[in-house]
Amino acid sequence: MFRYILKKLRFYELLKQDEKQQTEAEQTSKTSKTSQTAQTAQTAQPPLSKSLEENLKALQDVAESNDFVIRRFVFGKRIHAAIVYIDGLIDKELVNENVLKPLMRINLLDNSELPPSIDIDYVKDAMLFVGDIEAQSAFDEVIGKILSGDTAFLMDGSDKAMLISLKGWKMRGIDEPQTESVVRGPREGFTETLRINTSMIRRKIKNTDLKFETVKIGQRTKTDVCIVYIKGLAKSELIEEIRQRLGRIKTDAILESGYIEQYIEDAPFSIFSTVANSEKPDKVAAKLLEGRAAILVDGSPFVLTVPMVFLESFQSAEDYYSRPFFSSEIRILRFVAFFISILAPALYVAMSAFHQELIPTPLLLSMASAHEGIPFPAVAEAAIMLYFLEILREAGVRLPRPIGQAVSIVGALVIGQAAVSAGLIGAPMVIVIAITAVSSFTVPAQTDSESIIRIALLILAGFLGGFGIAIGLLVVLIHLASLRSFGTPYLMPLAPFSRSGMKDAFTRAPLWDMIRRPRGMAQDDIRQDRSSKPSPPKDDEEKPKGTVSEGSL
Amino acid sequence: MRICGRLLKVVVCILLILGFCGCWDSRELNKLAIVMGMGIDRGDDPGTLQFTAQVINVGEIRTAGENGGGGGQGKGYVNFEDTGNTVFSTIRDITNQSSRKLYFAHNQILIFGRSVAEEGVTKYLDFFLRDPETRLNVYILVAQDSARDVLNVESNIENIPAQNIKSMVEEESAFTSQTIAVRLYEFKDSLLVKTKAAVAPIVEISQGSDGNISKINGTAVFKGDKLVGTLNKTEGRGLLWVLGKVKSGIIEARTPQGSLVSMETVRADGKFSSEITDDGKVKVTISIREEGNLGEQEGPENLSDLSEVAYLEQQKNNVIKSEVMAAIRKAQELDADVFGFGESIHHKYPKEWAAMEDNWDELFQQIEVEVKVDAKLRLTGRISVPAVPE
Amino acid sequence: MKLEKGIITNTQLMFLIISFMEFMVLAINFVYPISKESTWIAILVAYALVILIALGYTAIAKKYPGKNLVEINDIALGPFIGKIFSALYIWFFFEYLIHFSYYFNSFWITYIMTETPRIVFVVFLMAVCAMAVKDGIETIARCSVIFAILVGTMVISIVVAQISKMELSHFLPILDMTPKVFIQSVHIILTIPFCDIVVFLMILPYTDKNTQIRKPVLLAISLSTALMFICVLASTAVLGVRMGTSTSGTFAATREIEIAAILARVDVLIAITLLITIFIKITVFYYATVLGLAQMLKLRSYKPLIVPIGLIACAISANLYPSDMEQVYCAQYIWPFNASIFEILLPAITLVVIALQSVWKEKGAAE
Amino acid sequence: MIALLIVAFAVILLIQVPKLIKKKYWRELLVYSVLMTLAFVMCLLYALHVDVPNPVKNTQYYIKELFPFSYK
Repeated sequence: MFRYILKKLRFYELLKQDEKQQTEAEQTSKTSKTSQTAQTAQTAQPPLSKSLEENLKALQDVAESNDFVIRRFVFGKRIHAAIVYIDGLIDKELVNENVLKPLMRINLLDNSELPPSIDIDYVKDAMLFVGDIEAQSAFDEVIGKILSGDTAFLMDGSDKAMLISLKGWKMRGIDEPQTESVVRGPREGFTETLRINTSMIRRKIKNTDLKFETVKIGQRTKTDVCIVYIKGLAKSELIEEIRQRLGRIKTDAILESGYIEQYIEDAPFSIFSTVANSEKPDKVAAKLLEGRAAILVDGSPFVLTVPMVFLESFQSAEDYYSRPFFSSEIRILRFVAFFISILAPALYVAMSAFHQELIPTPLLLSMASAHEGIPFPAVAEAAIMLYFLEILREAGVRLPRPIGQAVSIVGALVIGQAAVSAGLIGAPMVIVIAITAVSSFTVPAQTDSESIIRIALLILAGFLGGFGIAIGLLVVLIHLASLRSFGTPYLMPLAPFSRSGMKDAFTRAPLWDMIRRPRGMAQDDIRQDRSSKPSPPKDDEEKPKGTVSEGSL
Repeated sequence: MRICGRLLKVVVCILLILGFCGCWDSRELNKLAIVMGMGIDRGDDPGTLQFTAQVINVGEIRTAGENGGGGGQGKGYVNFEDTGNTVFSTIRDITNQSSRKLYFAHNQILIFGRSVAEEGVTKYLDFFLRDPETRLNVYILVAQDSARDVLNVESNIENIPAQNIKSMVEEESAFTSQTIAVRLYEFKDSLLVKTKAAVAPIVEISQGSDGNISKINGTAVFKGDKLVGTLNKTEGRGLLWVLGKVKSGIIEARTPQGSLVSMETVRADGKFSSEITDDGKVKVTISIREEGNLGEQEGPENLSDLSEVAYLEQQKNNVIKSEVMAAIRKAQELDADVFGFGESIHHKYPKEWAAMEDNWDELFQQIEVEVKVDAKLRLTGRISVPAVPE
Repeated sequence: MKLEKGIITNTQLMFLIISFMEFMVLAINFVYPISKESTWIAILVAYALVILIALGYTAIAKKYPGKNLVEINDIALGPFIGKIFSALYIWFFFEYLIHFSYYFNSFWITYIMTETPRIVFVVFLMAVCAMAVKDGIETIARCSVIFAILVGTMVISIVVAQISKMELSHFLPILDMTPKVFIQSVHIILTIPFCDIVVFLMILPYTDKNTQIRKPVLLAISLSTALMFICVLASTAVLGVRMGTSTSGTFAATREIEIAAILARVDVLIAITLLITIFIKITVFYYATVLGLAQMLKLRSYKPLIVPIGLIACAISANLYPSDMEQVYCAQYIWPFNASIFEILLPAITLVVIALQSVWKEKGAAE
Repeated sequence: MIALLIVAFAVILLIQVPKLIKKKYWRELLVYSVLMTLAFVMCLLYALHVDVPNPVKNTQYYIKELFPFSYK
C-alpha cells in the first residue's frame, strides 16, 4: 500500500515538471499540437478560459480532424454556446432531443421566467434533460472525455464545460462465444464494449461487494482496463499486486487483453500461461466467486482472470452445470486426452525404435509389416506428420470456415491415405498422429504448450527412448511445480496437496459437497455450510405438499 | 541479457543432445529379425551345437486390412541355422547370413533336440536367463529327435511353426492336461533345486493327412539337467493331478453294465503334504479334489440315478488314483523326483533335510504314498437320460 | 542469514520423506542375494532400529529449531570441530549423490538400454536434478507429493498384478542362514535405504512447524517401510529360490508379469519408478551438499555452486566402479561400515554433546 | 568429444559468470571458479580416458579399514 502511495506522489512531482516544460513548449511552437496531445493529455492541465471563442479555438487546434464537430448556437438572451462532439461516437437523436431542443426553444417562447443571467450551472440544473452530466474545467479532461464519446457543452462567459454523456455507436451484439460453446449453460458471451461486459458480470453477481476499478493504460490508445473483484473474497494483496503490475505498464497501445496478459504474467519465459482468459460471463463470475480477480479490457471480448492454476485448464463451465458423475468422467477423459496428445508420438517412437519388447507380439508383427519398406526412421516419420498436422490446423483456422473444413478434409485424406499407400508413412503412424491431433483439442487452454511439449518429447524419445521421455516429463513437472501465478502455486491443489481441493481436481464432487473454496485463493474459505446436502423427507417428518401418498393411487 | 541467457541455455541443451546424438539403442522395426522360435541340437563334430532360429519374414505375413500390401503368398518365416561352440557366439554368427540382427524379446518357444537334452541343457540355458532381450516366459520343449526338423514342419492353420507349437502346448495343457506346459523360469526353478527333476513336453513329427505335422506327445523327464526318460499321456496327467495343474480333461470309465462313459473335468485341485515317519521313512499324502460333468455315454442306462452317480464318482476316483500311481511308479523307476517331494520335506524339516539331501534318491525309491481322491460328478449336460426308447 | 527462503509444510515434508525412501523398493536388491527368502524379517528388524535412530535425529533437530545440520554443528560442537563435522557430512552426502547416480545408470544399462554409454544417463539425470535444486526446496517438495503418490500406486499395482504368480511355499524355510549373515543383511538395509534420512537434518528447519517434526518423520518412515515390505513379500513369493540369482529381484519379479498376453514386460514401469525415486534421492542429496557447502563457506547464495558440483559429480560417478560386480560387493561389504559412521556415529556424538551441555547448563543454573 | 566439452563449459561460464559479477558476488565467484576448474579437469580426464583413482570409491575402502571386523 505504502509503495503505491509513494508511487503516486512521485508521479505528481513528475507532472509538475512536465507542466513547466509544457507551457514553454506551447509558447514556442503553436504548430504540431496534435502530436503533443499524446503527452499533454496525461501531463499538463491548463484550465478553460472564460471566452467561448478561445476555448473553441484551442479545441479546434488540438483536435483538427474532420470527425470533430463543433456546433455553435445561440440561446436565451443572446448567449453564445456550442456543443462539441466526435461524429459517430454520440447518439445524434438524443443530443438533438435533449440538449439542442430544450436550449434553443427557450428563445422562441417568452423568456420572462428566465433568470436575468443564465450561468452554466443553471443550464445543467434546469434546462438539459440528461442524466449523466458533469461539469469540468480542465482543458485536457474535456478533450479526453470528448474523445471517449461525451458531448461537451460550452457557453460564453463560463470557464466550465458540461460533459454530457450521450454515447452511442454501432457495436456487435451479444452472441454465443465461438471459442467456448456449451451444450448446457448460458449462451451469452462478452462483447468488445467494456460497459456491456461489466453489466453482464453485474447481472450475475448482484452484490455491492462486486467492485470495478478502471484505469487508463496506453499513452496513445488510452484503453480502459477494468479490475473486477469481490471485496471480502479476493485477497487485498492480490488486488494490490494487480494494481501495481498494471501501473508498471508503460506502453503506448493496448489493443487486446492479450497485451495486458503479456505485460503482467509471472513467468514470461514459460510455455505455460499463468493468466487464464474466458469469453463467458458465467465462467468469469464463478471465478470471481472463488476469490479470483478479473481484468476486463475495452475492445476485447476476452476477459483475463488471475490467479490461474494448471488444473483450471481442464475445467469447463459445463462441468458444474451437469451432474457430477458424468462431468467427473469427462474430466478424467480430458486428462487422459492431454497425456495422449503430448505422449502418443513420443511413446510410439520409443516403443517402435527402442522398446519393442513392450509391444504385444501380434501387434508388433502388424506394426513391423506396416513399417516394412518405409524410408524414414520412426522419429522423422513422426516429426514430418506432426508438422503437416500443424500446417493443416493453421490452414483450417485461417481460411473461411467452409473452405477451411474442405482443406482439412482434403489434407487429411491426401496426407493420410496417399502417404500410406505410397509407402512413405506407416499406417500406424497416421493413426497415432490422428489420435494426437484429435485429443489435443479437448484441452483448448493448453493447446499451444501441448504442441511444444509434444515436439520436445518426440525428439528426446528419438534419441533416448523411454529414458528421454521420462526425463522430459520430469523437466516439465519440475517447471510446473516451480511456477506461481500471482502468489498461488501453479500446481494447486495437487502440490501443495489439499484434500478439499482434490474435490474439484481430477473429478468433481457434488456442488453441495464442495464446502470450501480453493485453498489459498479466497480470504474466507467457507463457501457453504454442511447442511446443504439434499435429502428426501424422512418418514417421521410430514411430507411436503404435492407428494402423492401411496394410498391415494 | 536475460533473454540472451535463456537462449544460451537452450543452445547448451541442444548441444548436449546433438553432442550425444548417437541413438545408441535405437533399432528401427525394419532392422529387426524377430525370432519366434529357437531350436538347439548337437552339432556334427563333438562339443559343438547347432542352433536354429525361426525368424518372421515380415514382408510375407498377412496382416489384417492391408489390401495386398502384406501379400502372404510365400512362407511367413525363415529358418536360420548355424553351428558353433556356445549359444551366444552361434547366434551372433547367424548375423552373417541374415541382413538383420536377431531380436529375441518375442521368442515363443525354445526346443531342445533329444541329443542335447540327453547330455544336459544347463550350459545352453544360461544365455537365455542372462541376456536382457530374452523373456523368461518362453515355453521349453524337447524334440523327439531333432529340434531343427520340428521347426521346419509347416502348419496348415498358423503360418509360423513356432506359433503353432506354442498354441499347441497351451491348448494341450489347457484342455487335455496330459502334458505339462513349462515356461523357462519354471524350468530354471526345478533346475535350481538339487533334488527336483525338471520336466518338459515332448514335440514329435508324425505323418499327417497331407505331409508331416508336429504334435505334442508325452513329457520328458530330466534328472539334474539330463533327459532320462519320458512320461506317456496317462503318467503325464498323473503328474499334473499331483501338482494340481489339471485344468480340464476327459476321464473314461465304465458303468456297471460295462458301457463306456466319458466325463469332463471342469475343476481340479491337487496338493501333497510330506512327513517323515518314525522309522525315518518319507510319507507323502496326496489329496486331489476334482469336479466334472457327464460328457457322453454309450450305453442306454439312466445315469442320472443317484446310485449310478455315486458309482461313477467312485470309478473316477479309481482312474485318477491309477494315473497318479502310474506317474509315481514311473518317476521312481526313473529315479527322478518330478513332484518336488524333496523340496516340501526341505521346507518342513530344514534340519533333517541336511542329512537326507544326499541320499534322497534311495529315499525317493522307498517313499510311501497315500492318494486321497475326492471326485464329484456335478451335471449331466443338456440331456439327463440318453435318447433311447425305454 | 538464511540461504533457503522457502518454507514447506509438515505434510509436504512427510511426502518428501516418503518419496525419498520409496527408493528402498529397489535398493533392497543388494540384500536379496544375502538373506534370500527371509529378507522380510531383516526388514522388520531394521525398521525397529531405524525408528530409534530417527528419534535421535528429530531430537537433534528439535533442540535447535530453525537451524540445519551445519549450523547445529557450529553451535553444538564449537566452530572448529563443528566445521570438521559439517565437512564430513557434506562429503557423505556427496558420496551418496555419486553412488545413487551410478546405481541408477548401471541398472538402466543392465536392463533397458544396453548399448548406451553411461555418461549420457549421468549427464541428463544430473541436469534435471540441478534444475530442481535451482528452484529450491519448495519445488522439490511439491514434486515429491506427486511422486510419492505415483510411485506408491505403481508399486501396489505391480504387486497386485503379481498375485496370480505368488506361492506361499516360497517363504519357507524361514531364517535358513547363519546369524552373521542375518546381521549383515540388517546392517545393509539399515544403512543403505533407511538411515540416509540423516540428510533431512538439512531440510527439517525449513518446515513451517519446526517443533512437531517427529510425527511426520516417523509416519513417513512407517508408510514407506510398509510399501517396501509389501513389495519384498510379493517378489519373494513370486521368485522364491531365484531371488538369490537375479541382480534385481524386484525387477525380475515384474518381468514375469503377463496380464492377458497384452501387458507383458511391464518392467519398464519399474524402470520409470526407479528414475523417479532416484531423482528425488539425488536431488535431496545434491541440495544438501550444495546448501551445506555454501553455508560452510559463508556464501550469500548456494546457486553458483550447483553447476560445478553437478559437473564434478558427473565426472566421478561416470566411472565410479570398474564393474557392477564391484558395486554390489561394495554395497554388501564396504558401504555399510562407511555409512554407519556418518549415519550413526556422528549423530550419536552430537546428541551426546548436546545432552551433556544441557546437563552442565542445569548445573550452572543450580549453582 | 573434447571440443564438445570445451564448448559446453564455455557456454556455461558465459551464462553464469556475468550474473555473479553483476551482483558483486566476489566470494562466490572465487569458489565457483575453483570448483569449475576442478570440474573441467575431471571431465577432461574422463573424456581422455585417463583413469584417475576415484576419490569416492577409495575413501570408502579406507574408512572400511578402520573397522576391526567385516562380513567376509
